[in-house]
Amino acid sequence: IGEIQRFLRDDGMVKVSRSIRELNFKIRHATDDFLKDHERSPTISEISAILDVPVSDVIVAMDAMKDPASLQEQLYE
Amino acid sequence: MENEMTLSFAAISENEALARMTLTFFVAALDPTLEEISEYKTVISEAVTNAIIHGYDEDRSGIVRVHAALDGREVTVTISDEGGGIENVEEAMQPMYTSKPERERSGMGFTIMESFTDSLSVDSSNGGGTIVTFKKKFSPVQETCSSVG
Amino acid sequence: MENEMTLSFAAISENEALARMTLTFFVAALDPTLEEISEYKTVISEAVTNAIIHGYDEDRSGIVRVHAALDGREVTVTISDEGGGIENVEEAMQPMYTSKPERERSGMGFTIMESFTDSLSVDSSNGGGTIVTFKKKFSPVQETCSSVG
Ligand SMILES: Nc1ncnc2c1ncn2[C@@H]1O[C@H](COP(=O)(O)OP(=O)(O)O)[C@@H](O)[C@H]1O
Ligand SMILES: Nc1ncnc2c1ncn2[C@@H]1O[C@H](COP(=O)(O)OP(=O)(O)O)[C@@H](O)[C@H]1O
Ligand SMILES: [Mg+2]
Ligand SMILES: [Mg+2]
Repeated sequence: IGEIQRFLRDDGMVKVSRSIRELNFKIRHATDDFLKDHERSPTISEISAILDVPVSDVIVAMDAMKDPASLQEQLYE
Repeated sequence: MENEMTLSFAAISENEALARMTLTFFVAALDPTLEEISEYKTVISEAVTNAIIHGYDEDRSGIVRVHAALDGREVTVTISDEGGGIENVEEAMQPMYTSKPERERSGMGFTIMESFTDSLSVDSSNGGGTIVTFKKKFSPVQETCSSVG
Repeated sequence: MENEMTLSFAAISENEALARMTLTFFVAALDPTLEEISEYKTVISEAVTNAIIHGYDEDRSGIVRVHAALDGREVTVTISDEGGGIENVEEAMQPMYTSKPERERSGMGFTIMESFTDSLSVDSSNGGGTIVTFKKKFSPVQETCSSVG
């Protein structure tokens, strides 16, 4: 985990699909909760602060969940 | 905030994700909402896919070019190709119009692009390539969370 | 696998991360090891930072250009600027040499770039800009883990 975590921090390039899927899942939940509380979409820095992960990871994980057949599939599987 | 970039790449569908991610990183400093990012990526994705599939008929020697410029909280993005072009732009932009029905394309690309942008223009001529330009303004940063380090 | 891309951007330090991310995505399909990716990113980061800081003295009207081409598992990357250039390339490439000691730069940029690449060449002349080209071959994908997901 330490190595993965460190690499995740250094640019949002995770090589383990489980991490990206977990982050995916967390982003969706955090977004739903945020929408309920604030009645608007959260910004990337808000999600990044709530989940305590770098903005670059939020961007990468968001993209992975939007289009599972994309490059991310190759990247993280 | 002012900034500028250009990305050009071979017309292969793998590069659509490259364009989407690069252009997302380019606007990340504006701290857009997830909804805005998702709309913005969809527009880029539709326009780049059109350039690859329709413009170049997936001929990988074709080059797709994406230029982006930030001015304050507004981004202007131009997606261009030097492919086959569009004979009748007005017709092409009609909802449901597609020249490739056999590929199960929806014909909704331009309609989606228009609905997710503040302005969209398409400049094309038969054989002369296509230039799609859009503008999108990101909403001002809201002060709900305390500032993040 | 063959593919090609060019990214050009304003010479501001924020864009160093943009270049690093884009170029990482570009080689992602080769599934490099963590170590290879980390080396590759470091080289891009050093070369782009040099172009911004030394080439353009952080004048944001300067444009840095990064071209990358994939041929099989080898990537060739060219980072170029049209900035001030280097008078004596040999001297500049010496370990510890820096023309900006006051900025606490290490002078180890070129040494690091050489150690993390399979080949590196620097073409520059006083006033004529700088072109850094490197090649890096990624090791074949190892079949140690069973596929996940
Ligand atoms: N870059 C382009 N080059 C050539 N033709 C294009 C281009 N972009 C769009 N078109 C034409 O416009 C039509 C409508 O595009 P779109 O609304 O995205 O629908 P679809 O891609 O599903 O066909 C396409 O079917 C094609 O004929
Ligand atoms: N793109 C460039 N344009 C002009 N000068 C450069 C460029 N890249 C490197 N140099 C010169 O080469 C020197 C050595 O570079 P480097 O090894 O990266 O060390 P550092 O960046 O720490 O000074 C720099 O101090 C600078 O004088
Ligand atoms: Mg389309
Ligand atoms: Mg340096």
